[in-house]
Amino acid sequence: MQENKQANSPRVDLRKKRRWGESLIQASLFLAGAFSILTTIGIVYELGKEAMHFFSQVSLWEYFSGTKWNPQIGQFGIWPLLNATLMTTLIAMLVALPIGLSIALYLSEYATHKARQTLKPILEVLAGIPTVVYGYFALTFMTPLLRSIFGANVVDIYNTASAGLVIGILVIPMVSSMSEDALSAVPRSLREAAYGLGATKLETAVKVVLPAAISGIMAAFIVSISRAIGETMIVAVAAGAGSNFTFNPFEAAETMTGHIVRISGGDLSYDSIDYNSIFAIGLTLFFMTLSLNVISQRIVRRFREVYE
Amino acid sequence: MRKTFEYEIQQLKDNILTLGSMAEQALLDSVDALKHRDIPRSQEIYDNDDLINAKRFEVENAVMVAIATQQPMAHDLRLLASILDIAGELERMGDYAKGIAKINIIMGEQKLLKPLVDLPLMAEKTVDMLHRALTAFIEEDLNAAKSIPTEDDVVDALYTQIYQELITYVIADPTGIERSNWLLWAAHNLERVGDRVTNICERTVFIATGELDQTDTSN
Amino acid sequence: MRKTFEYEIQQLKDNILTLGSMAEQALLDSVDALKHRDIPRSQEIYDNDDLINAKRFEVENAVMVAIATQQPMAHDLRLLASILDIAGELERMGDYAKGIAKINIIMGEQKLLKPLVDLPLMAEKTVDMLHRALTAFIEEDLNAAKSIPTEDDVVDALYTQIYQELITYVIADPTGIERSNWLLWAAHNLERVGDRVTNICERTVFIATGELDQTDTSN
Amino acid sequence: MSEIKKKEGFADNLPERHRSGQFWSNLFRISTGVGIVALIALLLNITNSAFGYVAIENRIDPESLAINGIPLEQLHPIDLTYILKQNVSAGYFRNLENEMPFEQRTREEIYDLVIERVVEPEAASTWSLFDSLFHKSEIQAEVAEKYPNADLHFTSWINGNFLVSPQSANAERAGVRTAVLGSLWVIFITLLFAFPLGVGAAIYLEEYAGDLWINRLIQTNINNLAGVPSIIYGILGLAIFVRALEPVTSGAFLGTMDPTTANGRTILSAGLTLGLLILPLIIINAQEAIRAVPSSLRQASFGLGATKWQTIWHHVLPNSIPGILTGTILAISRALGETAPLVVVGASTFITFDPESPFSKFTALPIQIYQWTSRPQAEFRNIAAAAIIVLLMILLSLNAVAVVLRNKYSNKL
Amino acid sequence: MTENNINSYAIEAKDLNLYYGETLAVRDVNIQIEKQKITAMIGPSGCGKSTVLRAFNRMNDLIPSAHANGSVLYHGKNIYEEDVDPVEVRRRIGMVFQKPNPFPKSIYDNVAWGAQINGYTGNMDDLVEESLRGAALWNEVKDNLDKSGLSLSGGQQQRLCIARTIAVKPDIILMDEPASALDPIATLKIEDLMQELAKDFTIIVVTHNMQQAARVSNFTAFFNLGEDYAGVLEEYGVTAEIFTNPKKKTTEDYITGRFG
Amino acid sequence: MTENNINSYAIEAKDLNLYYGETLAVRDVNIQIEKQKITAMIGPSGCGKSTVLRAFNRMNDLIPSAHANGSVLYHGKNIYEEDVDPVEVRRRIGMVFQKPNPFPKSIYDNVAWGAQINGYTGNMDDLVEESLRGAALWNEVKDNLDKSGLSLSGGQQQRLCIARTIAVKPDIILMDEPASALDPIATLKIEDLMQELAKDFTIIVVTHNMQQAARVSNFTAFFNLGEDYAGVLEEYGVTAEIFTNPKKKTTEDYITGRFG
Ligand SMILES: Nc1ncnc2c1ncn2[C@@H]1O[C@H](COP(=O)(O)OP(=O)(O)OP(=O)(O)O)[C@@H](O)[C@H]1O
Ligand SMILES: Nc1ncnc2c1ncn2[C@@H]1O[C@H](COP(=O)(O)OP(=O)(O)OP(=O)(O)O)[C@@H](O)[C@H]1O
Ligand SMILES: [Mg+2]
Ligand SMILES: [Mg+2]
Ligand SMILES: O=P([O-])([O-])[O-]
Repeated sequence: MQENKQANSPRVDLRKKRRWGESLIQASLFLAGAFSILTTIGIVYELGKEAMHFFSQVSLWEYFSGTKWNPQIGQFGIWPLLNATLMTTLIAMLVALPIGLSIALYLSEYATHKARQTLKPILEVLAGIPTVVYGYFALTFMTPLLRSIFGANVVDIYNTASAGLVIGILVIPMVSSMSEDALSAVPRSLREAAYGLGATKLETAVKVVLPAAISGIMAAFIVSISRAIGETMIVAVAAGAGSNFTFNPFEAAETMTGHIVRISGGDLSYDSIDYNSIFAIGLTLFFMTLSLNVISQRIVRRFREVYE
Repeated sequence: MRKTFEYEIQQLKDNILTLGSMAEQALLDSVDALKHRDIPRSQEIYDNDDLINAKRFEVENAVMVAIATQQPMAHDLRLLASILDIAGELERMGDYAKGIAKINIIMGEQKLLKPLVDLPLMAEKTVDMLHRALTAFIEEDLNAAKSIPTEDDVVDALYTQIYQELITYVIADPTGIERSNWLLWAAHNLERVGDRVTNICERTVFIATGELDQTDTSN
Repeated sequence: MRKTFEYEIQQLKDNILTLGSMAEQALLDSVDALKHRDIPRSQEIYDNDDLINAKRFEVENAVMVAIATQQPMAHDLRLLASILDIAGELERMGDYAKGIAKINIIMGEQKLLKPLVDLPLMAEKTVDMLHRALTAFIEEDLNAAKSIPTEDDVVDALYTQIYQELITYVIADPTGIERSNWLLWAAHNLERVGDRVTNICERTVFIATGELDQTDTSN
Repeated sequence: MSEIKKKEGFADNLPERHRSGQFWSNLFRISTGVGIVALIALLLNITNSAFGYVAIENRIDPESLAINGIPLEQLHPIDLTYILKQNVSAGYFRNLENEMPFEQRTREEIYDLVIERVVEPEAASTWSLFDSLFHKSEIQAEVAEKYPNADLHFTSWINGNFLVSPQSANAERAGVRTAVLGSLWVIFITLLFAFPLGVGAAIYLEEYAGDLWINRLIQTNINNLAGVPSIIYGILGLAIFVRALEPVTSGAFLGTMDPTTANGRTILSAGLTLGLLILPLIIINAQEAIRAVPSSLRQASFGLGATKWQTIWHHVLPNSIPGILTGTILAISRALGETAPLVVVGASTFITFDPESPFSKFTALPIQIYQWTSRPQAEFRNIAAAAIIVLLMILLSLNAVAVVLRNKYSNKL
Repeated sequence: MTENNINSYAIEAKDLNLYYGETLAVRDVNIQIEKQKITAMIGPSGCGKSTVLRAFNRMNDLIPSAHANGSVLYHGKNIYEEDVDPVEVRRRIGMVFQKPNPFPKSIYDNVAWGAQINGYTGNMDDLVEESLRGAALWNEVKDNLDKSGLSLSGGQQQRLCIARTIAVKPDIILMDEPASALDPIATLKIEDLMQELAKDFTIIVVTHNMQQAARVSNFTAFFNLGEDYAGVLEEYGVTAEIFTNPKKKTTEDYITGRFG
Repeated sequence: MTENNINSYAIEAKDLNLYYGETLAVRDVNIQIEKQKITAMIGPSGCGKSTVLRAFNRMNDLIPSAHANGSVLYHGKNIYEEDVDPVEVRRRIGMVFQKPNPFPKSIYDNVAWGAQINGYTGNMDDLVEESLRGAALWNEVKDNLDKSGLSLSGGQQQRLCIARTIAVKPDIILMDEPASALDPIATLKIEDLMQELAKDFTIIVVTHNMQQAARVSNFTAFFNLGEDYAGVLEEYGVTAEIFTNPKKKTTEDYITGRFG
């Protein structure tokens, strides 16, 4: 260890060296990180600006209390659109939450390793299919199916039930995979503890693992709701065009997202109130989903704190 | 904390006390039997030394188990090492008692050279010291442990007195030499008990302080 | 594996050997000095006993450190406990040598009762036994450790011979009683060395087998 | 365990517990089945529409166009040109001639023109794959009755022509060429924009960001952006890239404005919009990949006297790159399937020429699908299904790459 | 007579072979565990201590590839027979794990849950108190029974897990390195507790820590890797004996750290 | 004279206070580490052993909230002075961690990398061999230098980490519970290795395992939690002394397991 002896010499230089490269890299990385803030500012600013134009012509009160949305005749009540959105979302959740959670429980607690290995990718495929395909599916499969069950005179060609059901199918993988993640994050040791006390599989799964993962699952639910609210193409294809304030799921009704797509898909002129209205709806949508996401993130963070 | 270990140590201390009282009893009895020329009693003492040996072995074994299983350190370790040592000392004291008993047996029909007065005194003194030394050990009484060895002078003085007296006897009647030697021997054994009490006290100091400063116990 | 510990044990064994040869030397020298009535040499031996005590204390300390830091078990533990014991025995042998040296000093100008013949023989025999016992200990030679104690009979026989001889002298001349006692004392010390060699051998057997079966060493 | 005495103080409730366990486990299994069935239904539904019988009616019977008994398929280009000239308007013929003189065109090209412009085959009716397979005779009867002039063909709507043909107003001749190219162009722009920015941001957040308000803000912000509905990004893209940055996105600032576009509704705008959309996904995935690199590795590196960037460059990035790539690919497949933002940003629905630069007008596969789906004519449903299959194939292969990467990744650390 | 014979050991393995898939993990274990004593299982890593321990309450069933061959007699019944319900076995042979794993429930519920699902019919509050006292935790938590079990320190969590286990009143408690995730102080507390528990329960404990085995157990089983990399029971006996005077050279080498 | 004085200790802490954010984690440490000796730091969990250890090569810098007050003298220079480059410090004061953490590179690259980035100019093959020999790993890996470091067993991985550390030729090697993730056999190997290394390097090792501290170290520093929950250096001295005859009651209580 000749060199070592040298290093022991009193002439040890610990002084700082300036590393310009490092600083430069750090600065550019910071800018990359900060860029996303611009996006948010962009969203809020642009949506806000145009929405301001809109609200300079339509009062907030009218917007939030009106039950008619007919831009041609100057009726701008959000309720028909909002109602359709909530209806599709509700239907979707009725499908997705129980099924998604059941799948998650099955995969994480019951399935053999092999079954899990095959089923998970299949569900992931389901999640990876573009929503426009689901729209197609709703229109060409779900609607005819509903019509053949309930009768063609009961079920419109475009209806919220069909769109809602298919949105449900769309978010099943989301619910199941996030829930399964939450369930799998529950340490194996907890299951062993339950079995060690003489619990059966169901008791272990439902009374120990599920409660332990409950916040993760709640987060999954909320994110799915947010996703269903923001879902566009399925409703654009299958729910119908034209606002309709109805609680009948078999009638056509336009959702907020559907409306935005339809309006902007045409050749709209940039300074019309139609054009501005999509920003107002967008802003509403943005805040709805944002608050749901914030809540779910809170929950997830708490969940992580428990197990990490 | 460490309940088992505490319990084991308590057991060991109890065993030391038992061993100690066995030795004490053997010493007092052996001198008494000699005094009264009670040979069957001496034979009994002689035979019973095996019990003391066994007890010492038992203690030693328990210490080994405690070391192997409890990984003692510091004070605990000093205590265990000292118990090992003290058990040895006590066993050795048992040997002295056995030696005295053997003298009585060997003497057989012969009379005592002189009636025993100082020898029982000496026995009482040493046994008393031993008893207090063991108490000091159990209680880790540093003061007692330091003061008891100073009393050894009394024992030594008694021994010298017996020695001088016996020599006078022998010079007066050389044929008593053998009987004189026997008594001398018994006295010497008791004197050695005194030395060993000193050792026990040193160990007690060592346990408490970690310092072993040995007084000279050779002869 | 456990290099430090192996090293520490080696050190301890070396120290036991050193302590052993110190004791051996002291024993041989003390008898030789007595034989030649070389009082200054005896004084030196007397003083040097402190070195033996110190060495014993050093070994004892090292054993304690080894136990505290190395958590020995099984064979290792038996070895360490035995080292503790053997160091005590060797120190005690040093005391015997010191005792013999002291006799020479106390005798002062007085002549030996008789020229020493058997006593040096006895010294040589016991030291030889001791030496072999220590070798057996270091090498864990079970056979040697079992056979050496049987030789103690030789030592005992020599002792009896000396004892008888001295008694004859005293009966012939009672004033020689004191000088007889001195030599008797020296012989007795050597006889005790023999007993302690037996102890060492027992320990060696114990280390190897875990069985301590004690021969009777009392007297 | 009859030998063992019953547990004192505990009820003997085991059989009942086992029963309810069985019941629920069956329920969970059935639910999983429902999920799988939905997927199968979806795929079958598409397949069902992508293949099947078509009854074709021609305006002019090709056999009547035979010259001197030589059938149309074998005619010389000159004859074909002649037929064409006879049957279309003179203006249209001139147009074609101007585009490219007929002498320079290949025989196939002219033949196609003849079929398209003269024969004008049209699907009178189409049948699904199931009907075609299981109700063949009924279909034949129906055709014979309703469309006596029609030919009944079993057609795969997805075929070579479909892949290489541009968009067309006629379902039989329409293809996905322009849409696929458009999608690729858009994705290329998206990737160019989002990948470096996303990975950079991820590195910053994971390796450099201290616990400062600004960094927390960035992180929360990114998490929230990931949950913003895609249509909002469309609106943002519309406002920013299409309108505010029109001079840039239209290419006007380079003076290389595509003659076919006069505004910002270009590939560039679409790419950037989708870039914004998947940026949070890329960041979050990359962050996860970077976080998966054990901190012990960083400590080891620092402990050896490495600088921060040395640590990142030599250890963090090499060990997280497969994860980053996997995440990126998944984000890309998300972008490939996105429809709503493109609609809002202003994808053109009818483009017959290949995109040539970032400043071209564009369409994309999902747009095409959407557009065809919303056509009333049945045969557009068929080509929509075919286009869906193309799209799914692309996505599937991307996913396969991702899976391979992920497996390699999970083996390593 | 037979009755007596059957009940003379807490549990007994006969020619037990344990496999993971095709690989033999542990070969031919024959061991008889004394009632109301602490038996420690020690041995080098991977020699199959955990595998054997978990074979005692069919916990290995949870690993799909694991299977057993031979018998484990509990109250004279081979728990690997067809008609034995593993759930039933586990409620009588409890388990405490390496890492403290309380349920993310309140302290009270942690203790009560096992008893509840097993159909406990008595007063639950009493049971919870009794179990927490039994686990030497009552005094520390009695004012906070509704706090989450996760809010406790590692050592307390482990005692909570023990309380939860004794609440279902098992005969035998299996412990797999119950203190290896704890600091020395908490470890000693658990060790003391084990000795208390041994008054009522039979305890089998796997430990990596020889000293711990030496400290707490009455009997020690030393497992070792055989030549074919399957674990074997090398030596089994009274702890004091094993640690001061083991019969086999390998045992001695292992406990004195002269292995390999 | 001063020269001599400066170099008399390997490293020295003076009135060192260590904080995480506002909380004082360790109070007023004064300690002088002897050169080419093994110094062990022991103490109850959370008493700040790791914090102090990491203060010795400014590894705490990587924790944003951590900061130090007081001085750590290395070659007479306070490494917490403004103009000191922590990267420079860490090149001279290496570190080995609790969990073996080889880079997912070949064995060769694991050892070579640190030297490389530090601009080593000599023959790399020789350095790698020398370092692996120094870490008692050469014989086991010499035929597989291009195998991944991760393919080694835990104990081998830890020795690889040691090899990697000594390849950059530090003065001091800090080890934070280097064997706590290893089985007893591997642990003993590492302990033996540490003793070998102490011939060339100064070693400071944090360990939870008192026995380990007792076994391997020359000096022992006992840390304890003060009344205000900040760690303090309770006793520091020669190991044999600390374990057979500690000065303070708390030390004794701790090492004999009578704490708390
Ligand atoms: N789930 C499993 N699948 C396959 N093999 C396994 C599994 N669990 C353990 N093994 C193997 O069985 C053998 C015994 O493992 P086991 O965990 O019982 O050892 P152990 O003695 O408890 O070790 P440790 O002291 O490390 O806990 C090992 O070779 C291990 O690799
Ligand atoms: N990154 C951190 N942030 C805040 N506090 C910390 C951090 N790391 C440690 N602490 C606190 O500082 C104190 C000392 O921690 P440290 O890890 O140094 O203890 P330790 O003695 O090494 O404990 P252990 O034996 O458990 O490793 C503890 O109270 C701990 O909670
Ligand atoms: Mg295990
Ligand atoms: Mg630490
Ligand atoms: O036994 P001792 O000879 O030393 O009295």
